[in-house]
Amino acid sequence: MKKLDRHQIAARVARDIPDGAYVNLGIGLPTLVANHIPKDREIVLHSENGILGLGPKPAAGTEDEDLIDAGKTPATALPGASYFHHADSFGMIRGGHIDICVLGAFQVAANGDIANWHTGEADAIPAVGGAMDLAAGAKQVFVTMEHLTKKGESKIVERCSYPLTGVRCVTRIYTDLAVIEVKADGLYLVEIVAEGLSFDELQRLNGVPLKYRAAA
Amino acid sequence: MKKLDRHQIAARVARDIPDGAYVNLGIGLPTLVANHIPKDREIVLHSENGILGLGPKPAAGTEDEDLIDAGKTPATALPGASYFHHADSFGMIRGGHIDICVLGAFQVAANGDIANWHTGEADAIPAVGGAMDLAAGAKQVFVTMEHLTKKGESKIVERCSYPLTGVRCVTRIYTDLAVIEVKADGLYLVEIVAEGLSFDELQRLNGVPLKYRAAA
Amino acid sequence: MIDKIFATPEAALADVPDGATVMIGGFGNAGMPSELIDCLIAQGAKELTVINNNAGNADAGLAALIGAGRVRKILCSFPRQADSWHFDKLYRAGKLELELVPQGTLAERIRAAGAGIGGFFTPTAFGTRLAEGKETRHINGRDYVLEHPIHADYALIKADRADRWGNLSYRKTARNFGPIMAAAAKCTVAQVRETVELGELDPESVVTPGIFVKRVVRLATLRKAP
Amino acid sequence: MIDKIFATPEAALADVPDGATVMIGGFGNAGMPSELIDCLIAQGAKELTVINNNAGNADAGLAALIGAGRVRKILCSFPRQADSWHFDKLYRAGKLELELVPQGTLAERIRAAGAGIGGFFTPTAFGTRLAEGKETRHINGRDYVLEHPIHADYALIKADRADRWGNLSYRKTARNFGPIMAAAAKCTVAQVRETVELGELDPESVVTPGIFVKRVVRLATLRKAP
Repeated sequence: MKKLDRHQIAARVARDIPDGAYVNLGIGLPTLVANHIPKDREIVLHSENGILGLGPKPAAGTEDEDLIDAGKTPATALPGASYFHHADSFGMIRGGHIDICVLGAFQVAANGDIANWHTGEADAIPAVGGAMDLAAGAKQVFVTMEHLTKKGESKIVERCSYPLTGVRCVTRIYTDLAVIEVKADGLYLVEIVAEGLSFDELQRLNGVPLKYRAAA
Repeated sequence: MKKLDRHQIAARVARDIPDGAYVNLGIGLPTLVANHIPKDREIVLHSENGILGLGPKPAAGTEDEDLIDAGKTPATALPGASYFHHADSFGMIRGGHIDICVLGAFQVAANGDIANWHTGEADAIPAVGGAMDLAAGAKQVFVTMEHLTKKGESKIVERCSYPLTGVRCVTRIYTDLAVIEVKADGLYLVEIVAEGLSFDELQRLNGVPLKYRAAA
Repeated sequence: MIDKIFATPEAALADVPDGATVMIGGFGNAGMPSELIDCLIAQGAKELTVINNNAGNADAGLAALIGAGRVRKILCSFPRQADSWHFDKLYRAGKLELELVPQGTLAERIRAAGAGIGGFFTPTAFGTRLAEGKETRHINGRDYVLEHPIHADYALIKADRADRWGNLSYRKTARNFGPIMAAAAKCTVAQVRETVELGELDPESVVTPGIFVKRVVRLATLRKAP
Repeated sequence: MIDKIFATPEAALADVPDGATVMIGGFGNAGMPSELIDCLIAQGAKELTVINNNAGNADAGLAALIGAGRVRKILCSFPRQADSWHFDKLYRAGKLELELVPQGTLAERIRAAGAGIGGFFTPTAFGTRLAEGKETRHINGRDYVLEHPIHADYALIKADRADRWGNLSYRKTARNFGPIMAAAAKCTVAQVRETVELGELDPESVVTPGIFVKRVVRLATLRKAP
């Protein structure tokens, strides 16, 4: 079987973002989604540090220390962009105005719980940033992650063992093996994305039972 | 005895507003206070419909329908003014940033309760506007009113009989007879302003006992 | 491509159903979307719940909507005006329900809806008739009243300039309730003096980011409407 | 006459006492008032409680304040950074208390302080470790956590332009926590790139009205400071 690489996962997520959507991309793999938005779609990117209408990375030498994204790296603003303060920015998130946020995760549970901020290790310095706000506030929460840990255990689980970021909030999971939809009655397979992977094998690797999704 | 007229009451209030104060003036008599601010003091007027730095009335023919005060009459903006939306404007009030608001009143109680929004009549259409926010939020609440009702009853009372606007919030009362300070232990006379009025006579007219204020 | 500028006001208001909750911007006439309200009257939706600071003045705008008998309930801070005769008559006849809310509490409840806050403690109105029956709490030496958000199906607001993303700028004190109502409604329709190309509004001065606005109608279009 | 522009940063920070609660603007380095922080280090106040989104980067600004041992407690959303070694060391040694707050809750708690809100219900963090021990409530089908305001004695923020009334404009994403911290502190000190005459800032574009600002220091003045 041939798993998707990070860029392929990002491209697969991008396919599902409709024209005109307001989207917040988390740090890491989610950020790559911006590179794969189809040219005929206009997507407005939100960054929680106070900008709507985030553009591509600036050319070398044109960075502005006052214009950064949530990952604290240099950014640009598109025509149509706007700036606002942190309370307004998180009001936008919490108030359900962001159509989709894309987050990385350590684990996702069958009920949509997500764990992505803390490994649970006693001596780890905790840091949460805006992850809990995005998990609780966005209309849809897409998770991107590798399907299995390095030890081969499923990151999709019956119940998260890591500390939670949010409860019952994940709507879709994009992994290097499959796209899975989280519904009230369980996990539905949307698509197997790893080449040569059968449903039975995916079912065996996945932590919890998967259902076939009825055709839309 | 010679009572103060409305303009004289307004002028007496203006004397007590220090240089640099942020002030909200209610509708009616309180609005007149702006005309009496000493020229050597710079006072910033707030209007709860979203402006800080309110200027004098516009000259006839220069009115702008988008620039009005809380009384819905044409206004102007001084250099240094700023506009903001209603939630920010009332955040400014509620958050204790307004140094002084000046309100009219039906009654003020000895403990600082104020009644100024409702006569209590059953068929009256109630309307409160920003009075309760100003009463609860301003650092100091100055009340201007005639000392007595048309029937000669004191508007300064032991306990308000009209529905309350705010509790224990009035700090000073400016009437046509006297200036009175409201403290935790009662009412203190600051000054008799009606010519020829003795303390004993004022005490007789006033609804509740007055104390002499100790020299500052 | 995102283009929120509607060719006709009729299209922008066509789907307002009977029984809808509608926020209407403005403080008195400043920021009142009068032309959009006229379109709503022509559109015919009835049994509306309206949120505005006032209850209409004279015979235009919100007063006309009330006068036409389209409003079932109004939430406002100051209905009583010298020229609020349409409201006065229906209210006295018991045909119009009133929820009186202190102005700052009204603004904060609208803001809370847009910002995803489930409730908040405010000192305003504590100890008064308008807090009767409401939960109160003593926090850090002060008394507060618990208030809840006001959500709406539609917000009709008036702004100054807009671009096709729905970004809005306002003029002076006409800003008032516009920005918070825009965020509190499922579908915000803004009437604007003019529309400009994307990028013409200074991103530092956009007051309502386009994410809060679904439909934009130019005043010139409105004035041509029936 | 109102003139909030201070001739020297030393004067603007002279009265910060030991044990003060100090908000410091900025998200990473954008909007971080680094030069003001350097002055605060020189001023010597210690046992400070600091509110910032982070816990300092590398060896400058907030990191230097922490490294100098002046901070007793920090409230932030994201202390852990590749270069947060000053925080990491003191935190691990048990010499620095940490209150971890989700970023949006941090912003809203600061906003609540400035706006006179006694507490609010937020959906953020419900069901997580960061809501443990906190009051929760089910409102209209959703679960919320009760959070309280964060007030401060001082706010040190960075803006772009100011006038003598203390009106402020910001630059791009350096705006971040500036406007809400300005309103939440008893004494807000703003370092600005330049000061302009009263009336030069467009009243539509003033982001922080002067009422929230007590002291303004020009960057040029700061750079001349020891």
